[in-house]
Amino acid sequence: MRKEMIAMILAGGQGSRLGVFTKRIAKPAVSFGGKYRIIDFVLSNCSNSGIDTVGVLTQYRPLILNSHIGMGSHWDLDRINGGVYVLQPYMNEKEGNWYKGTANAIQQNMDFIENYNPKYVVILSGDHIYKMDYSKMLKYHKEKNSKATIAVIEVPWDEASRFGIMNTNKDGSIYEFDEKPSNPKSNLASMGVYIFDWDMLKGYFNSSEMTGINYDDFGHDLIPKMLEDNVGMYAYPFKGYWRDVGTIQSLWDANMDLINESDVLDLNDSRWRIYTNTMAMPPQYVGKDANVHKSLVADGCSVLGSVENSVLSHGVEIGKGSIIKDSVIMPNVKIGENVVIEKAMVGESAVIENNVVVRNNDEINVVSEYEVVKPEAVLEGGY
Amino acid sequence: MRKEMIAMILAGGQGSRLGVFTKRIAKPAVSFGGKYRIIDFVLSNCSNSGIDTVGVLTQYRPLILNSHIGMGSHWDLDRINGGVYVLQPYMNEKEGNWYKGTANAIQQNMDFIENYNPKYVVILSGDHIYKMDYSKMLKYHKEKNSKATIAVIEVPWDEASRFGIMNTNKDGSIYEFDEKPSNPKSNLASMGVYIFDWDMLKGYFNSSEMTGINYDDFGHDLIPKMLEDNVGMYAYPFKGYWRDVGTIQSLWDANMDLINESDVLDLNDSRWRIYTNTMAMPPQYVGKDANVHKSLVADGCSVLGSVENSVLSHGVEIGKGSIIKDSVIMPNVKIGENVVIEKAMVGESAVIENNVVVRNNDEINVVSEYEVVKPEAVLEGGY
Amino acid sequence: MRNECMGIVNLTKKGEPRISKINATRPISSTPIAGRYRVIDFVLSNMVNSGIKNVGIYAKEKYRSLTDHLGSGKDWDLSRKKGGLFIFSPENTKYYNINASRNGDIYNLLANIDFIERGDEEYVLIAPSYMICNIDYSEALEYHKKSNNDITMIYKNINNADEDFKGNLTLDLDGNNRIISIGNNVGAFPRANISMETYIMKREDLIKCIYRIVSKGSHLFLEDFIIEELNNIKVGAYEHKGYLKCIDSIQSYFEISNDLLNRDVAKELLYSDRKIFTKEKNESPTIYTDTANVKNSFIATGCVIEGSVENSIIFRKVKVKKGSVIKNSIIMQNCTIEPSVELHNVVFDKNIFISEGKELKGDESYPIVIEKNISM
Amino acid sequence: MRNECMGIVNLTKKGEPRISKINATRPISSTPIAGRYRVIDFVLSNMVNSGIKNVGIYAKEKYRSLTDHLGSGKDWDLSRKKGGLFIFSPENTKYYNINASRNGDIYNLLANIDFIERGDEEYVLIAPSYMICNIDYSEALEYHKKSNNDITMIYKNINNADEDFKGNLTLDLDGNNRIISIGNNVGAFPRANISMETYIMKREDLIKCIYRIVSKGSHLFLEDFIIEELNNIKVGAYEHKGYLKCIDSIQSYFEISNDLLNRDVAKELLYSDRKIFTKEKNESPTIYTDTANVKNSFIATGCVIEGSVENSIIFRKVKVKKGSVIKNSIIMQNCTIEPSVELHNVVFDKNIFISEGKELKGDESYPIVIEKNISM
Repeated sequence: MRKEMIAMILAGGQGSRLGVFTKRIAKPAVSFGGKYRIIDFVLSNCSNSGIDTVGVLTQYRPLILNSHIGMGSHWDLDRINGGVYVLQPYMNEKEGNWYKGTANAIQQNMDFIENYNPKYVVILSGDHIYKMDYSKMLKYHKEKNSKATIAVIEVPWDEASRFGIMNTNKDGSIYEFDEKPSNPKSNLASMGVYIFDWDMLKGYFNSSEMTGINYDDFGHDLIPKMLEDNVGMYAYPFKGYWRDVGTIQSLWDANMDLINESDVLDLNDSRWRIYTNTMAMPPQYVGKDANVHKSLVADGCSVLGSVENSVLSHGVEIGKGSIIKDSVIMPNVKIGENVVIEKAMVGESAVIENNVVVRNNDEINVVSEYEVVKPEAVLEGGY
Repeated sequence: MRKEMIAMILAGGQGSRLGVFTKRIAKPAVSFGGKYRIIDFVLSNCSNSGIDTVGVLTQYRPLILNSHIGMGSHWDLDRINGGVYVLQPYMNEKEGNWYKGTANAIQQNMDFIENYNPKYVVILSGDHIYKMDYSKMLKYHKEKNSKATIAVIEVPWDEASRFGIMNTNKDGSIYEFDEKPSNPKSNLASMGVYIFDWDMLKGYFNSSEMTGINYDDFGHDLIPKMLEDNVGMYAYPFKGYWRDVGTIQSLWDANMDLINESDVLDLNDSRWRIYTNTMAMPPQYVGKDANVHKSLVADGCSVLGSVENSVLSHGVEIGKGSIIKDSVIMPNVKIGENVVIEKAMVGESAVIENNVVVRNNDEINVVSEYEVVKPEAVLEGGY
Repeated sequence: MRNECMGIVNLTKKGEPRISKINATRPISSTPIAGRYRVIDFVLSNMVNSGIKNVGIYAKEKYRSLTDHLGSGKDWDLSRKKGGLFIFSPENTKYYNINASRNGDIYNLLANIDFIERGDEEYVLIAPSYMICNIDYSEALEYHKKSNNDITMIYKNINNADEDFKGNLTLDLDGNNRIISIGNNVGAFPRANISMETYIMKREDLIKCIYRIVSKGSHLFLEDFIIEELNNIKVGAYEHKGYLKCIDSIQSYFEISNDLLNRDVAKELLYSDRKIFTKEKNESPTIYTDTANVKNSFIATGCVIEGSVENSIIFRKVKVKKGSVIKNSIIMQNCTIEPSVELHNVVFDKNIFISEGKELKGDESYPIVIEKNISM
Repeated sequence: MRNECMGIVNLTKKGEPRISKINATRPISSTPIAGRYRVIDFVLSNMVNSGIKNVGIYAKEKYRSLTDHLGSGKDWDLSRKKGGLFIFSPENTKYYNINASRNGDIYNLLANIDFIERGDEEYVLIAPSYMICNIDYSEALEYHKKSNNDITMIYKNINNADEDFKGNLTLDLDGNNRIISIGNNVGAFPRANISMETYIMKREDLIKCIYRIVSKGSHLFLEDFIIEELNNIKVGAYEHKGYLKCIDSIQSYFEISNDLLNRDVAKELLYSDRKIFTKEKNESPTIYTDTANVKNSFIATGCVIEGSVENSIIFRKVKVKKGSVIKNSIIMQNCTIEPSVELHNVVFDKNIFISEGKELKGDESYPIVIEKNISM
């Protein structure tokens, strides 16, 4: 059976700007919001949008991503015809090629897409936090008779020069793509969500194989080429919460948004569940002398100290007398007694021993995954 | 929880000697016995031996292998703690490396193994047909206080020079490994099944990373080194059916064994099931004028002609008046009317149109996967 | 892509038909059919292939064989976080016990109405299990949406009503395919529009219907209600042009097995792109020895055939030994036919052992039926 | 690695205990406990963590809530091709109907004896669901193998038998841990060996036992048979040294909830390497607002805490609004506590809504129990 639309998630990035959290873990598998991993949002979006076939493209430390996604059953993506597949580079008769860019990664997996013979392909990024119904975007794509539709979101004018900006005509058609313009003409930033007519996209890849002209990256190579060719591209305006969490600062911000603006990204909305690979853990325990305020706390935590304005992920332990403030504590971190942690992100399975101080100096402090911080240590440096 | 033993299956081979069947498919995923793929045997052996954690190492056309294995549920390997994972090469912070050999593939996946912290690792090959209880071999390994145990099988003396031969002392300990010896001292051939104490194997890999001396291949590099180091290696004698199906001839032979020696490799033994990823297909239909003798026929076949001494895989159609003899027809092959096929292997989804003749000339004829053979064609060449 | 339509498999029927001994211990819906399927596989697969992802099975009795067969619904791709497969039965019926004589489908639907109320689909399709066909319900749904019907019923126009489908409901249609009246096929005339007992309507309307019928206490069956209301609501009809068989007697069960040996019927029912799913079993390919002689038959996997088989349907793991001859018969799973047995026009249920040299010959219209686990 | 031992969860008990309203609509085995579990999760997880891969649950009644909870067994890693999880009930009891008064565990075991007969494990472990502990049965099995016992029973030596475990069976042991006699704890003495109603024996022996008891018609319960046979067969005892609570009254249910707030008990029961598995639900992390004030409590995920909670257990998706105070209480899934409510020593079942300003205060030994779906 022909699929109407399948999704390809670009999850290949090494995420060097999140370095300390990506030593063992691919960026989309980094912990978020206490019990999720970043990629859960886009996977849940697919599932909730009725897309049942998803390829996840990665070539960097895939182990945790692989075991997190597993058979896809947590996102209801363990389908007989379809499902979710992690697609890594492989060798063919001639040679093996690592992915050279976003578009190249798709090109190398044309076989996978052809298997399902879809009419449309939606290309997604694995490291964005948002809730979006791609079926509505597809409807727009069809209504506009578009060949390539790019989702855009209004960003504050003074930040527009940090984004890829789409300049559009009144009917929504795109006439120009401005990558990080110094003088932006519009504040419509690309969200990295593309719907393509698969036949058209395939055509570009096939011609590339014939001519030897490569389109490695969507933003740098293929989208400009399509604009040049006048294929009919439209911008789909999205309203709502959307964050690229590619940096320490933005990842911290997005975690804090969950506490301070829990209405904008309601994780308990039964109509748009964010699914994840849940762990079998006991309920959280809050001790006799503990204080927990303005915080998000996941299963398996044990809090004997004070926690304020923070996110505690599953399996975190906070010892007696410790104070955690304005911080994101990732899964299975063990924090000893009389520790002070302010404005920090602590990576998975780190151990912070007694009397450590991680002090606020305006910048966000970071502790790497699996790091062991010895007793009495004082950490002041930002990331 | 610590695992006693996990399995690593080497499925990386491009299988160039099976060329025509491995254009789109990795060798271990080649069809066998009507409804199986070669790797089903070793996966089922793992499952039946009580091993619940399996890594499958591959870097060549993994798509069909991946979707065949899926979540492992067909082999009862979809476990909460454990399961089956396809492990491809990936990039770390520094670089990406393709697997340089059997041992190197294991070395590159030390993280995966360490995750389960096993006491023993059994290394298996994805392209052998046999039924073996690895737990018995492990028992032997423990009894002998062995550090590395290699399963061996007696081969006819005149064929011994085609194998890797283990020369052993009376107590079963190995004193020499003879790769394809011209004058074999023993007829105990290595089956490519190794049990290692993981701590010891890890030691070699760690030292390799420190010294820069690489052990790319088990047979060429690591086993000889271990013998030199006197680590205590034993040969485990296996009795029973075992075939390496790495060539067209051996693959055809092993298929024919299913018909002519169905007792030696009973596929219906309820105590040692061979599991596979079954397809939803209707029962086979045998037509009014059909003749089927001495053959194995799978689900979804429709036979209107004559079939003798052949294996028909699932979804095969044989038109009226056609004669199939001494042949292996792989899944979803469509054969027209008045076709004659003798002593051939026809690859998956090939189409053979009316009045084609594939004639017996002593050698095995082959038709590639997805090949379309036009009407009236006469094929006489061997592979 | 919100799902548009939920599915209800309605296993409650006025005077539930009894095939014979083969459903003494199981309902019709879980009767083995066509070599490897159960009757209910057809309606479930039709629903799944039409894009329905949320299916409630309203069973009445002995549904254990059903739950064994269906499991989590995985093999029909109905093991899902949202929606999926649900089996309801009078076991957890709140209202049922109030009046045990209220044993129509309405009370079963009412007892588990929360399933229907909880759904977020706009439409609902209700179908029985014993109308065997391969149909794309999504086309019928499109028709329903365009036609502005309150209810659309699916039917088949036949020209052998004097021989087949006796006792089934018949639809009298006006020129616009609106149903004027609903009758009963007494076998007097060859032409008839046979109701497939398959209804499409708005989910909200079904809920209202159920509450209305129950509060009035007027009917036990949805179909009786519809018959009475034909003048008040717009009930239209959608024609199924493909193959149809109603499994309500041993004769019709035997007939469909014969029909399947017709390649056109088999292709439509079983080899279509709209696959029929069933519980996955892992059997090895079937072995034909040099003495095997099989003609015009369906053979499932896991069998060993050494004898002759003609115009028959052989289920999984059947052994036919040398010199045996099976003609015009249905042999279910796990039977063993010892050497030199002669079987004509028989239906063997599961696990039957018949010893060397025995002979059983039934008539085409009165096949011999042997219940399961018999050794003779 | 053939599996050595099969597991049987025996839910049939002489005079099945009734906690109170909270199991009016569900058996004890599916009673919610410890914030996110059901009672049966403990015995199932113990079996799975001890390497048992083939488990039969012999239920007696109202097992729908059990099947809803357990599903395919996947969340306990018991969804398997070989072995796995099976639930049996009198529904498909051949023998049961012969004499309805034969309602002991023996007849339930007999009715579904094919499960036991089909297994290829050498041993069988039988355990009830309501003895809450975290135990490694594989050690008990090793002990059984070494001891040459025909049957090994697991027990706990306690020194508060005058206060706890009243009505439970007690074991009288000789110097070699062989059971001389089996009595009943009437609460007269503090020291006692409490039977955990957990038996290990050869699978073949259990089968023989069942047939023997039934053919003699002598007993309804396995335990009665064992008591009578103590002189003829060698029945030994294995001591469980860890925590144990028998959930057979609202008091003991309330007590175990208090015990869990003791970190040592919680660590042994819930935070051990031998994890307790339960049905997977996908709730977001719990939100504590700036007015939250939580002390010494277990809180499940999906909650929003704006008020005060002390010495309590709060299940999933509970909302505690501003100014409310919850003390020494158990609040199950999906309850809403509106602002300024005061709750002391209460047990709220699922889906309770309590409106602003209400006050409910029970006594420590007689907590107030409110049944599910109440709004007040």
